[in-house]
Amino acid sequence: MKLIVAIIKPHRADEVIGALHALNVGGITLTEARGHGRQRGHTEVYRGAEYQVDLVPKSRLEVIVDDADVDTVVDAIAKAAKTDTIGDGKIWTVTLDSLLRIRTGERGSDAI
Amino acid sequence: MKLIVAIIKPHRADEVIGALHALNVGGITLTEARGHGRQRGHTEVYRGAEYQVDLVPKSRLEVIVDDADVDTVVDAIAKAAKTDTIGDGKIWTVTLDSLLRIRTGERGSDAI
Amino acid sequence: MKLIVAIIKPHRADEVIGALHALNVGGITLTEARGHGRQRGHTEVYRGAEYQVDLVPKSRLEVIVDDADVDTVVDAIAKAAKTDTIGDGKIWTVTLDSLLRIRTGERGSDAI
Amino acid sequence: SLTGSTGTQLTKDQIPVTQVGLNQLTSQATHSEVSINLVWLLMTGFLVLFMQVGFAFLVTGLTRAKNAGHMMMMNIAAFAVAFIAYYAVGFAFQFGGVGAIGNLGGTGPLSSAFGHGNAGVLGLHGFFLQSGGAYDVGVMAFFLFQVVFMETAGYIIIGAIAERINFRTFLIAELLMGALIYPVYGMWMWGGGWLSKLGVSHGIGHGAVDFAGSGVVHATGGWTALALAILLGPRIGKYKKDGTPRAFPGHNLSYVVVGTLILVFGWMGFNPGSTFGASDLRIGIVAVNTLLAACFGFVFAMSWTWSKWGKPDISMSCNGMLAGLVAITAPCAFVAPWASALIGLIAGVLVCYSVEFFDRIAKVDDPCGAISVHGVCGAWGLLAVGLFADGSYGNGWNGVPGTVKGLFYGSGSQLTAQVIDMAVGFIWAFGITFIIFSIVKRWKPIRVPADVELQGIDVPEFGAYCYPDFVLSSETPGIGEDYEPVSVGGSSAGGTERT
Amino acid sequence: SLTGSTGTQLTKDQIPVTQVGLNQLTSQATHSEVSINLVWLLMTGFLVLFMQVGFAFLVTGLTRAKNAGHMMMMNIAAFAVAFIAYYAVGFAFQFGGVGAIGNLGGTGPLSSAFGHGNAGVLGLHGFFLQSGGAYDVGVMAFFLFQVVFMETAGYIIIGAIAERINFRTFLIAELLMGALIYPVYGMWMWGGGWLSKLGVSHGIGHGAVDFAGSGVVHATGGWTALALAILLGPRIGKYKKDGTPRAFPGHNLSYVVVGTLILVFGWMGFNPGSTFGASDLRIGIVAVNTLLAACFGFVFAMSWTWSKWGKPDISMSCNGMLAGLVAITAPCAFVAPWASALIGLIAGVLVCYSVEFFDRIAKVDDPCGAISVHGVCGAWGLLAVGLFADGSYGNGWNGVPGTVKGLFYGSGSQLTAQVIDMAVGFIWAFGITFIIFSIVKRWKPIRVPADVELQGIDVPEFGAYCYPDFVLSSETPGIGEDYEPVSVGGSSAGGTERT
Amino acid sequence: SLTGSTGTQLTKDQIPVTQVGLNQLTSQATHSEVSINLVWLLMTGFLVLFMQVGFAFLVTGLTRAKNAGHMMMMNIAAFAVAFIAYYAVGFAFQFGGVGAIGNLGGTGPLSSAFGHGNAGVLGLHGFFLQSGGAYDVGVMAFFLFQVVFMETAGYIIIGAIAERINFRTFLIAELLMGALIYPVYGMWMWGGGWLSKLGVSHGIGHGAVDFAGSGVVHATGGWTALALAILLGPRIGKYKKDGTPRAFPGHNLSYVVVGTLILVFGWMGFNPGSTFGASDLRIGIVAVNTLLAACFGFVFAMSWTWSKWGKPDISMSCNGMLAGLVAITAPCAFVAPWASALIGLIAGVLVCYSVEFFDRIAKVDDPCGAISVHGVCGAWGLLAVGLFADGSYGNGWNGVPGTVKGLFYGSGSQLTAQVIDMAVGFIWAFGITFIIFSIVKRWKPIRVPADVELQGIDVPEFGAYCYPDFVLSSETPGIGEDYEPVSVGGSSAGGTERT
Ligand SMILES: Nc1ncnc2c1ncn2[C@@H]1O[C@H](COP(=O)(O)OP(=O)(O)O)[C@@H](O)[C@H]1O
Ligand SMILES: Nc1ncnc2c1ncn2[C@@H]1O[C@H](COP(=O)(O)OP(=O)(O)O)[C@@H](O)[C@H]1O
Ligand SMILES: Nc1ncnc2c1ncn2[C@@H]1O[C@H](COP(=O)(O)OP(=O)(O)O)[C@@H](O)[C@H]1O
Repeated sequence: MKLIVAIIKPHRADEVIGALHALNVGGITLTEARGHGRQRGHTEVYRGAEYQVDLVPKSRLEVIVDDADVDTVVDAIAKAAKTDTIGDGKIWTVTLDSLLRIRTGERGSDAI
Repeated sequence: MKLIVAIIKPHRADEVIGALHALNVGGITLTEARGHGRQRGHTEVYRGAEYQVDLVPKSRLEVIVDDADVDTVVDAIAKAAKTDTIGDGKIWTVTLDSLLRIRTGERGSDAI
Repeated sequence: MKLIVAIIKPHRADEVIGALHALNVGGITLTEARGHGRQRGHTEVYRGAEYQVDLVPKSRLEVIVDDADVDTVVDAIAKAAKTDTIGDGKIWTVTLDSLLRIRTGERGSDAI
Repeated sequence: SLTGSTGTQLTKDQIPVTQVGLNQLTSQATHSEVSINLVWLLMTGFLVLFMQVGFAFLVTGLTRAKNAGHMMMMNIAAFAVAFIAYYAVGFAFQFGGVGAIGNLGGTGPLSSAFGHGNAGVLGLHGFFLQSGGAYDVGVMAFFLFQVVFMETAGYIIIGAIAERINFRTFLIAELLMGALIYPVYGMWMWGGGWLSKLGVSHGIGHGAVDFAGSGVVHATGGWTALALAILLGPRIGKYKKDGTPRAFPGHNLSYVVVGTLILVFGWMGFNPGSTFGASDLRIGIVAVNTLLAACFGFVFAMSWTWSKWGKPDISMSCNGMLAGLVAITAPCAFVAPWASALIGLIAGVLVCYSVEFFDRIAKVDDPCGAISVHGVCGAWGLLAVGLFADGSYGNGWNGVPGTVKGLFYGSGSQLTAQVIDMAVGFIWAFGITFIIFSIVKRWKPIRVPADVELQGIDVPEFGAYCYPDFVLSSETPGIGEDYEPVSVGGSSAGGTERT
Repeated sequence: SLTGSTGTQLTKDQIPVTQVGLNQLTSQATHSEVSINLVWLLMTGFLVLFMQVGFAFLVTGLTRAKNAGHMMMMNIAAFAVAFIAYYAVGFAFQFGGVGAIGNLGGTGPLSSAFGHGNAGVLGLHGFFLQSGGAYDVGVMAFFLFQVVFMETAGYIIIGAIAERINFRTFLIAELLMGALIYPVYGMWMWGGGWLSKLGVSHGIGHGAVDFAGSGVVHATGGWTALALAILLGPRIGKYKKDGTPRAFPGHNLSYVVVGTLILVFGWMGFNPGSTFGASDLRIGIVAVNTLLAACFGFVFAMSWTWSKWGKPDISMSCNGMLAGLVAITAPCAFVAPWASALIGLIAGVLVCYSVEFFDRIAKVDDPCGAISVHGVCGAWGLLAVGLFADGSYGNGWNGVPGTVKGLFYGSGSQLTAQVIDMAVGFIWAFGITFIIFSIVKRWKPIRVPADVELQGIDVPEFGAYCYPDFVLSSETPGIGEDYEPVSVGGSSAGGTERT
Repeated sequence: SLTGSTGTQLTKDQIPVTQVGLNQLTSQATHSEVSINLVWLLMTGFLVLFMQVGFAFLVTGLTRAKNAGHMMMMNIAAFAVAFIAYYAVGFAFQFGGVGAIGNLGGTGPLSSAFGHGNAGVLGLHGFFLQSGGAYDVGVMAFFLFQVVFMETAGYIIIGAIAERINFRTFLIAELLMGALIYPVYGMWMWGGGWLSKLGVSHGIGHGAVDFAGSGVVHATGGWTALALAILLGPRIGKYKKDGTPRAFPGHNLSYVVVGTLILVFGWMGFNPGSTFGASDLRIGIVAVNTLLAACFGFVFAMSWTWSKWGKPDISMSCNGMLAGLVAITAPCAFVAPWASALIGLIAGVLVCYSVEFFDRIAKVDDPCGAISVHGVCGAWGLLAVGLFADGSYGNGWNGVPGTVKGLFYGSGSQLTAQVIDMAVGFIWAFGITFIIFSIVKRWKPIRVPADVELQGIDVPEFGAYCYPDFVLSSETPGIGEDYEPVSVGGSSAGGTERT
């Protein structure tokens, strides 16, 4: 089992989640985040004092999938999240040691 | 060392954290999230236009424990979070490569 | 590739992110969290009823780095986040299986 | 003349020194006096209308964010629904037989009531502002002023039934408040009913005296809220297994403070407006007395919470200010400034202990302290008239010659009248609400289902989050204190006390 | 006497029973009457000024958090910019030739207009409140009252152009509203212009009758908003590929409800104030009629959405209340309470169907329903005068003898005048705006760029987040419903419909 | 007559054409005039009371969410604490010897002051509204009007001491404002004191002229705030190591805009109310002048920030509007509309440069710009009287015959009086505050501890989060710009500049 974590632009969340529905994934967990990549933010002025706005809002998606589906899901997310502009985001995967579905007590792949 | 991540219903957070206190875990980190599992959301109507409410609020707990305690803690969380209704959530674990406590500089298991 | 996760005090976020800029890391993702360590919270009184305030606001930073840079970055974060008071936080690392930069499709270390 | 306005033709030309001339001048002077009173009555009425914004902010700020939409919808629906009920029947029941209103140029039409002379029980003119010639300038202005007082009683109950009542039951409660609960007791006190006539009929002081409505508006709202809160039961999780209350912090303290300050502003219409006209120069004293009681109530509650719990409690201090306002409402025209300060201070004391009483002992879950602020301190306001009225005002009140005097100024009987008023007000408001809603409760559930209450009522009942764009934090900061720490290895003792 | 005030010396001493004595008493009585009217005119004017707070809360609550700063800045900039435009030229165009205003002690100076007697087109006195002796007490008070009415028309358009117009274009729109769009039509209706003179010139009823501005203020604002909304086009993502509208829930329903309640309070200045004085005792009836229409409009919209969509929709119910207020604004002084209730109810019906019409059929994206609430229901308000005016008020209105009567009271011609007024109002407001901004559109973009709109307009246009300390949640809860589920393994069918 | 109101019996019957008849008519006319003035005085007083809601929204919106509870509690505590101090001693000090107030039917009792005739220093009647027969209708209404002016000065300081003062010190500051700082200077200006008598005693124009309080209220508040801000020192992190200021964006711009608009509404009571009655028809001009200055101040600040920093700054534009309001407060009754526009514009200029001055050069950390808006522009308001007063008003002001004229209308000496007033006002307000709080500072800390300031003051000082249900984002978006980027591998150069 793998945990896919995707950092995407907030206004692309609709499309990415739609794409994941199309793939009938087990579930989705979304957390609000802020971030920046190589390209640092810009400067704004508030009452005459300058301040750097580096961290821009991002959506952080977590999807647990079977090892077999990792690539399909990752590609689908990337395709839906792409806007060809700076800050489109990153997707990484981590191997899970165990998974438990609380309601039924199922474990491992059945719990996805 | 293992990182336990639990996605639970917000109104169960009280009980789950209480259960973790009972086990005297090293610490708890809680993040607000939204998510849905197999069972997709429902439709609401706003000024005549329908919209899908799929992502419902969830609490996302992270607890770092020694390998030995993983199962006890996971079971305790599951027991406290269970409401036998859809959306009770999921718990997964990931192996940590390193851990550092900032204040004291302790590393590894001592830093839990 | 490693994912560094750091839980730090919110008012230290400025310094920690500054330190990471100084190291020219690939990017930073920050999520708002609440947590407590060994030292449990304190009791407050609201309209005569006591309640425990255990979970205090924390900043949760995620930084993906090459294996070679892990220690430098972890130490830099710890140094910037340290206030020698309770709740300074923890830093842990996890190995990533894959990494993809959405905009360019780069994978692995190039995608950092 | 200007399009759109046909103001009476101003006497530009010379008026001859004749009886005809003098009559013209006299009628113009009287017309001016009625205009001044009308301006004062309507402007103060508008200020009371504006209090709904204060209540909306206050009660929504004192409850949790997941129910903010439900709280706000209740506040605006209360205004509309109770207004229509009062327009249809409530006003007629309350003022159907009140007769001419001096300051408003003698509105004759409201002149038929059930029950003879001094024991009027129910008005019978003015249904739908039509019957009995109610379509008249003076009556309309008077209706405007009285409807916003009734609305205030309607808003008060929202604080105590919050976060668990379902919308359908709430609408029934507001309809009853506008049509029955408020107007009937209101008739007995202000519509020429038997309570106000106690002085004339049984020689008990000036009869029940309530200048601006500590009893008629606030105690009525408070006791109705008490009945509903008891029938509804506490919110899920309010009381731990050992019976001690758990804190549910309000989601927006800036709403609470701003709501309180808006209510102070609105109260400047509530009390000074009750002279029905600016020709009664007492309005200055009434306004100052009102603010004095508010400030002393606030300062007591702030200091008391500061000393007792170590830190001044913002929401309790605001409740202290409101308690002072509620308590001074009945005596405001009859007492001196120093007495107003004292009345406000005592109200501050009462509200602090009353909130603790209902929370810990009576175990009635009142999220915003409405029962303590409006019920308990409303009753205290009535008592205060019977104690502190210093005889400087109220000549011929309720048809009884002489000014209104309290116990400290030599009139024990006035206190008796006030006590009777308090008792009757409680029995009526609490009783009728308890009876009606016990029946309703058997017929249909009056609470939202448990899962709806836990999840937040906004989406299930109205299909919309109140704050869709903000990330809300899960459960209240209070953490499951019910568990005794035991070392790792033993089987966990997680309680699953909550359904 | 007290420093800082030189009130006229009160006649302390005895006045002899002579013509001189009587003249002194007469002048003092007249002075008092002008004072009362001035107090009423200014106080109600201040209430209308306060409506900007209600509009600010309402429209900001109905739009998304990422644009809250932009919405709020538009509301306060509208006030300042339109005020200056109206002070410079607008007031002169509208009231340059209105002549003496009876209730305000006959302000003579505003006495020159373009176009002869009954076909006045444009006022020519009072530029910068200087020309033609406009620096006069009565004119100033009159200006204060009229400028806040114009401001209301300026606020109305913000609801329909929200979340996509750029600030520069918005400022142009407000300047035009204050200098041209509102004053010209306003002159025809209230400045002694040809529309109000239709009765005198062509014997069509009392000419166009609009007591407080359903047409002059609200319909003008609504139709201007319609033209701008069409030229702007819908927000990104508002219409799915299949043309059905997507919901963009407002970010703060407590703002929406509080904004609505503040507007109800402000409306108590809007309608009752339009008598220009308290000497006209009709103000009581006007106030009650206004609240009746508001409550019935709310109750209809609440019930209709409850039955049609299963749950009462909070924002639509608020729109119902506002629709009732807008509709009753023109007829409020001429109709009975029961008629006001009916007018409000019908307004509730109209607003519900109109929002659906513009959303689904006309596909004009109106985030706050401004076009439906103010345009459609403003027009309905004008019509209502021609139907329900019961002849109990308005003697000699617009220079035509006899009181104002509608169709149900035997005067078909009044309805004709109202229909003409509706048509002219639409053609003028919609037409001139559409023409001007079609030109502006060709010259410079009137919308913010796509990426700015997606990211939120606050930072790009004003350099500051509205809520920097709150974590905002990404896209609206509505999830990409355009995708049909297909089992895992097949290539994904992710749509990239959005640029 | 109606229960609850004993309005004077209206002269229904015929009045004979005799001296007795005429006397009755005269007394009724006088009574009506006093009623009208009382209505105007109280209603405008209530509007000024309502300004506390505007200040609460404004300053809380301009500071960070973690301190929102502290800001709101300071606003409501200021109201209660300063009120009690003023009720006890402040009112007596300020108006103890002011004598009869013409418009309010000659309130005789306030008639004893320390210091002879033209050099009164301190009033000595009216302590606790009891001594010297202060328990009188006119005095009470007058107290109501004056206490809300004092409160305004109390609110002003909150903006400059925000986010670092501890609650105990704050309460001391408010007590002093209500009991000493405001009343003493207020006595010199409005209580018949020596500053207002400069014209009579030393022939300097009409003595110090301040119609509604640019100096008495705003400059006093501003300079007190300056003294406190200096003693408190800047917030942690406000100034980088190189001394340049860091931006701490306000947490809620919608509060800032709504607060400003509420203050505009409240100001309609502040300036027009200062005639103490509607019998003085100048109130129309005062109201229009006030709005003109507000709009021009806003437009300047918006355009200036737009051109200088590339984007119109919402909070500075609001400060521009408030600057205009503060500046026009002193001259509003004495100047023409065009002059008001100019005064407002110049205030806009002053506030923009003053905020930069205090931020960058004087390095006084003023989170909401209170010192610039109220201190600097309050002083400018005083000056403006000495420049633009056009002699159309103010006959016999401060006992000096002839109307008030400024430099541009041929009276240099009035300007001298204004300059003296400015200087004395600064020395008094700044001086006494600085001295007292330097002592307090030595005795007890006046700031919250560093960790409390970093964590947010709400929980440590009041035990409750202001927004417990909302997830707040950590540190301000401004990221640690102090670090020079160096390539990976070198040891990090993280600064630990912050304690
Ligand atoms: N090395 C990294 N570690 C953690 N988060 C990162 C990293 N690089 C990027 N991110 C996250 O991804 C988001 C977008 O990445 P970014 O590098 O700006 O995209 P790109 O540069 O490819 O356009 C950032 O806002 C940040 O939240
Ligand atoms: N495959 C998954 N990947 C990520 N998160 C998931 C996944 N499945 C479930 N979740 C999270 O767990 C929560 C509850 O899961 P759900 O499947 O609805 O429980 P159940 O179906 O067992 O009742 C979801 O809201 C989501 O946040
Ligand atoms: N075992 C753990 N699992 C998850 N999060 C933890 C753990 N221990 C600490 N944390 C996080 O780190 C933060 C600070 O840790 P804490 O132990 O209080 O620091 P210290 O005790 O070293 O001063 C906590 O608020 C919590 O968010």
